[in-house]
Amino acid sequence: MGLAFWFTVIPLIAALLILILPKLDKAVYRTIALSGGILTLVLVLAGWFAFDGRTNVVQLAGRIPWFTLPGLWHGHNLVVGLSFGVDGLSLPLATMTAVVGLLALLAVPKDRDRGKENYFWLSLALTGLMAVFTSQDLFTFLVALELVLFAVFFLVYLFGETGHQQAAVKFLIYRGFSTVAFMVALVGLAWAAAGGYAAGNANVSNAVFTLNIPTLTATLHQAVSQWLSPAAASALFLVLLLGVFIEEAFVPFHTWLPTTHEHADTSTNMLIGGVVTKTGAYVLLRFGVGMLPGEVRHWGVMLAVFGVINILYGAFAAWSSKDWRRLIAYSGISHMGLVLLGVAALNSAGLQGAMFMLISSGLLTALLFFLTGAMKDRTTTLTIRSLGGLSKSMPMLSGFLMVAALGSLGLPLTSGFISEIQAFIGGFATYPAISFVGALGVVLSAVYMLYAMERTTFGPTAEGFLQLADARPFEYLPAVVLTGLVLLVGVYPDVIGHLFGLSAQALLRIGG
Amino acid sequence: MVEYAWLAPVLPLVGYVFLLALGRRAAEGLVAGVSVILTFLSFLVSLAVFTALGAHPDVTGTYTMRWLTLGAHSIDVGFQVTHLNALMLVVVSAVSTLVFLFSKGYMHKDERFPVFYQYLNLFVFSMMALVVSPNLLQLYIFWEMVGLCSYLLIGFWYFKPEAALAAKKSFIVTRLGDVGLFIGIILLFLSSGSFDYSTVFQAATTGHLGLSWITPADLTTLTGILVFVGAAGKSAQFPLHVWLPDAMEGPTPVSALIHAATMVAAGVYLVARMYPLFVASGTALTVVAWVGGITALLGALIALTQRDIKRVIAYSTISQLGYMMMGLGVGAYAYGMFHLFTHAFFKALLFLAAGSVIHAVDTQDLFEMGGLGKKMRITQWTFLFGALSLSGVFPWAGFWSKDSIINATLQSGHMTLFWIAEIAAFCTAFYIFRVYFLTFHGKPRDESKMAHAHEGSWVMTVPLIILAVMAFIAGLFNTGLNNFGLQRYLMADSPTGLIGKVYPDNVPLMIISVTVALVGIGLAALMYWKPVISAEKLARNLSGLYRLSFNKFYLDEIYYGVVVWTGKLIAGIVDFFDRYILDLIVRMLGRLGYMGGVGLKYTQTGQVQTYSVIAFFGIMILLAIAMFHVGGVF
Amino acid sequence: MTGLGGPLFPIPTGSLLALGALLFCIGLFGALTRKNLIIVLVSIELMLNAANINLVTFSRLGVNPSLSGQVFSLFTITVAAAEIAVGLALLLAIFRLRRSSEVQDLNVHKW
Amino acid sequence: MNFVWNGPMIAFYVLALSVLGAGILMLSVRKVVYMALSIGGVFIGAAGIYILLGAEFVAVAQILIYVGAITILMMFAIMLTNHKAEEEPFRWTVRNATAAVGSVLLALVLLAVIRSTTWPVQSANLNLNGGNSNPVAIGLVMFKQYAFPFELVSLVLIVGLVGAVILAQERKEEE
Repeated sequence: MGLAFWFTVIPLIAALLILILPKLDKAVYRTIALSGGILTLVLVLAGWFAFDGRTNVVQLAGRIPWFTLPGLWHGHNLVVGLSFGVDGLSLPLATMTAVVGLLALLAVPKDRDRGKENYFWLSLALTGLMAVFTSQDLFTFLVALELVLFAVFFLVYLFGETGHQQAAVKFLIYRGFSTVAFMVALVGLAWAAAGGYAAGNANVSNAVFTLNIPTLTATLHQAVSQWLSPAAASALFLVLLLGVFIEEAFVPFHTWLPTTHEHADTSTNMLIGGVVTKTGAYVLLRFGVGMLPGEVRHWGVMLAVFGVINILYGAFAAWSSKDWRRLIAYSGISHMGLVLLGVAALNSAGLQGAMFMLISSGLLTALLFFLTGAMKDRTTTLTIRSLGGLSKSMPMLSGFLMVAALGSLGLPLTSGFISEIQAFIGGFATYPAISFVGALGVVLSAVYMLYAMERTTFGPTAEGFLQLADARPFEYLPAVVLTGLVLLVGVYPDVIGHLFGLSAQALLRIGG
Repeated sequence: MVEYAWLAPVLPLVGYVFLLALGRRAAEGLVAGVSVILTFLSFLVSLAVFTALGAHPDVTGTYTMRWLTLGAHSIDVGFQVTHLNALMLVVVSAVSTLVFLFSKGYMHKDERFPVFYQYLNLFVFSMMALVVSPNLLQLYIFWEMVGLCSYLLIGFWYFKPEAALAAKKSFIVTRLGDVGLFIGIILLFLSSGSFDYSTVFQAATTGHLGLSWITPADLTTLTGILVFVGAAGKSAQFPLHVWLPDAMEGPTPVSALIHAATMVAAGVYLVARMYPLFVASGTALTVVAWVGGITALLGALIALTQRDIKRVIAYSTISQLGYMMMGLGVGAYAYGMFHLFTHAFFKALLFLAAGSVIHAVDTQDLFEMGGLGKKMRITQWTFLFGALSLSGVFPWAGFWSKDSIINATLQSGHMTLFWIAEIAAFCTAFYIFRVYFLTFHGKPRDESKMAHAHEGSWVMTVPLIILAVMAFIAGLFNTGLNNFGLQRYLMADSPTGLIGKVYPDNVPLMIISVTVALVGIGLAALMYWKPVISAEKLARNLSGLYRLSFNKFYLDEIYYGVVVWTGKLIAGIVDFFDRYILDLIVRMLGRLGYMGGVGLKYTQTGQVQTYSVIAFFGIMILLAIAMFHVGGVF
Repeated sequence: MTGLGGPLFPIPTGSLLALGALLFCIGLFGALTRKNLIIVLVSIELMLNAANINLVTFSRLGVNPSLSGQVFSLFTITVAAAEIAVGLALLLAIFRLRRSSEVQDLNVHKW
Repeated sequence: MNFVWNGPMIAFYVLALSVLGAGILMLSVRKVVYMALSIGGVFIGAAGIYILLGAEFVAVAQILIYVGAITILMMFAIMLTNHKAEEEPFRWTVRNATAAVGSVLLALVLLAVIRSTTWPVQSANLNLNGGNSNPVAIGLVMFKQYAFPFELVSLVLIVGLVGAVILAQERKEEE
């Protein structure tokens, strides 16, 4: 069985182990969950060595067949199974998931009530997220999405702060809709690849009836031009796009994100901000650009305009945010707008920038949530106005926060910059006027981030904050790891750049 | 030697990493010692590279490695040595070494002394890496990095709210300019296919900068202006100059190094580096000249009335940067850089001397000082050297460089700019000697603070003396004495003469300029040394002008009122929209579902028979449909 | 006329089925409208009887006459007996609890 | 099909009319006791129909179980609960009207379907019982062909019995 199979299975085993074990000390559950996370990370890192970086084909694949539906469609059988594998786009995202997931597990307070449930749902969410990024099969993918949906719902519902129940329900409803949209769109894609209305005709002999994602990608490339009517292709794409917009919290379907972040706890926030909000963009890249590139081109102007709206809307909303978590949520929305712009550009720079932005925004958001969470543990508040002068009592945390904020505003030598410039190069190449407006976001991100920084770490230190302790040893680990990765990607982007480059080229080649 | 030029930036980086490893509790002597030694080594490397180039003008070179692959393009990092770069390396490393030494005394007993040196080392590394960048992307990277260091150092005393605000302001305002640069280099990349200077220039000069939506000529102008917007942000050119005076909240050595000698000169350097692009578009060059001229005058006018010693010098910096830009803009490439070279020394000197004063008296208000000359003899004399150099009095350094620019302005036919430059020169002489007389002569206006004033230790005075010497002799590098060595050196970058013109000395003009400067000095002496003319009365008689100058032409207020307020307004609207309109719609949708549930719940009567009747009737309807639709029954 | 030798079965199939149908409808109407629980139960028995009549009819007059129909009607009777026993037991329990054997009082499912 | 006025035919119509009459009587009387009694008429009439159809065993079982057991059980239940209970007069509420219309419609539909279908005809001499008497034949079928369902039904009866006892018994722990 290929390595990629185990990326998903290991956290699942950890989750099940936690579930079936009787009432034990919290430390036991923590140990199991952390071991699962560490093992996953080790396997993913091993995956980097096993992965042949010269091609973009799916590697490390693992597959278990489940059941067969015979004669489902014009005499073809449908083989349903769980299928995993990684290509140049999946591997870095899986790595980010493993890293952020492990650090989110670490960020769970040791003395948490109902620790068993927390570790269980976190491990399960990790399973789902891993499966989302590594699945090579529509069925697996949809199952994974659902898994993420309810695992994160329970994380927010059970472990959030005041008002978390409503937030969790909001999350569930929004993301539930997006999952439904994905299901419709993906089934539609499989239908289209199988010949659509023209199925059974002699001229669609190269149609395939399968759920396998690479095969679908290869087939749909011809389908659109040969037998799928433009209207049907547009309808499929728009349904998919609707799902992406909700899933990714794009304006105007974004209101679940700030609410969820505001009420969830630190570790859940790390997971949501770091990975869960990247699945939508992944869908857009994998299924939108991969399977319906013509539609991406056709709706490109709309995508780019929405991208810029997101960049600016997110930035302005972040500026007026009164709470750090809302600010981070909106900054994430702003970042994701850049992803949309990069995808809309549909050239190698834009796609590569979008992919970089996924990684960068994931790492930075997780880092920001971790740091603000650590501050909240001490100051008991994250209202920006009531903080101040934290540099004095916690210079290390403030220092990390500074790096994270600077990364988030796209300072060079952090991952934020490299993503931003590639996305903008792509954007300017295709839509110069729209991108010109979007570039305003570069200033705005500095405005809101520095405003929050100035209010939080600079200025006179309030009396109550003078005696607060700086980072504890176990808090250094997440901060150092995430900061290190942010800087690594920023200083030497080719570390993931060559994989993303291959993926972008592959997507574009298919796009023709 | 040229292939070792990378050592120049790397040595401070080593210092940074070393200090980072030492931590926040390291001993001051160790920290400062290591930093000074490494920077001095860096200076020696720079000097070696500089002289090596001087001896063999054709050994300039580019050394790169792949950094990122972007589609078919490979983006590299590395370093490139040209004559311009070598000059900048020498200036940066020289001033850095002296400022590092000075800071040892100035920052003595500061709680975060090692952190200060960390930031400084990082800055020097970034600045040098910026200078030796072989392409626009790397330049932009370090362009932002120096901005970051500036931000960190302005906000070094983060517990002062003004410092925090000033740091934020500096970052955001320069970032505003950086967006222009950002877009500019992206457009250049897209149109020429590379970030490399040589490729870009090749395309620009041959009219091959091509994008589908714009003509090559317009694109050249557009990118030129965009790049200049970035340069204007960094070099505090009107209208993006507002951050620099506020930046004086940082420690004075920072003002000397970053906000006088090096970083703010990066904008000028950028324009010089991109000169072929500007030359290819006459419009962009004209914009540079005019913005430079306006800035030179504006800075000088505001400096006339400021009370804070550092702010006067800051506005002076703005004004002098304007001169440099104007020089570049009128085509005098070599003179602009020449002024950058001399300015780095005399402005660093003025700041350090001011720092020495502030260190001694613990105030920055000119009208609390006075009579310090007796107590701080070295500071007084070095400040005087700096002031004379700034005023452009023969034969101090500033005279040669500033006069070259004014001469070039005149000879290239920019009459208006020439008059602006002369008026600004008069103001310059006046305001700097106003500072000099108020500080060092007359009677102390605040006895308590002046009583304990004394000269700093050798680490503070030695840099002052060295800089004073440089402020005196730096101008001689480009005179008839060495056959105009500097301009020949700089022009060697482009043997075809593409990068600007040089003009022969113009002795009558020199005499006029010196006269203007001396009149300014004389007026200052009459008002503040031997008070023949009452400054207060003059201010009252010209109260409108006075207030305009004192309030910096109300530019801060205009900015606040227009830019910041608009931004906040939009942010508020977005917030309102988000909270009360969008979320309201979402909540209304939720409420709609809830209402539907509440309404439908009344169908749950609990009466089983009712349910049955409904179900039965439904079956009947289905039956009817089946019968009439399928048929065959009747 | 049918190829069968001898006289035909004297009662027409249609009439028997019509009887079953009418009985069923009466039972249905009763089950839907009566208030007393016992009567509702009784009406249900009526419907079962209607079904039984059909079963026995087809046992004798179906395409393939056999005893299966009668056996099935016996099963139905048995199940009906069990049903009425449980139903009446429930009725008693409910009556003890609510002092009523009216259907409209059994509305615990009301909103 | 021609109506032939022979003995079984007359008997059938008498029985059918009495069954329907008893059914309608059940719906029209108001005292619950009378209703229970009138249902007895329906059961007996049905038993007569079974005899006419040659299903003597079923007819006997019908009389034993329905008339003998179920009707009496109902009488008991009525006595144990509210034996004076009276049904309210029928009112044309929406529900009742719907039920009435639906029932009549259903009857019409069923009758129309029955009328429009061609039913198979069988000989009067057909003997289902294979030479045995009807109870013997049923017994044979029941214990050979339907042995398993028969056992299951007995299980249902047992469960029903036990269930009924448990449900009906008064429990002390509940108030």
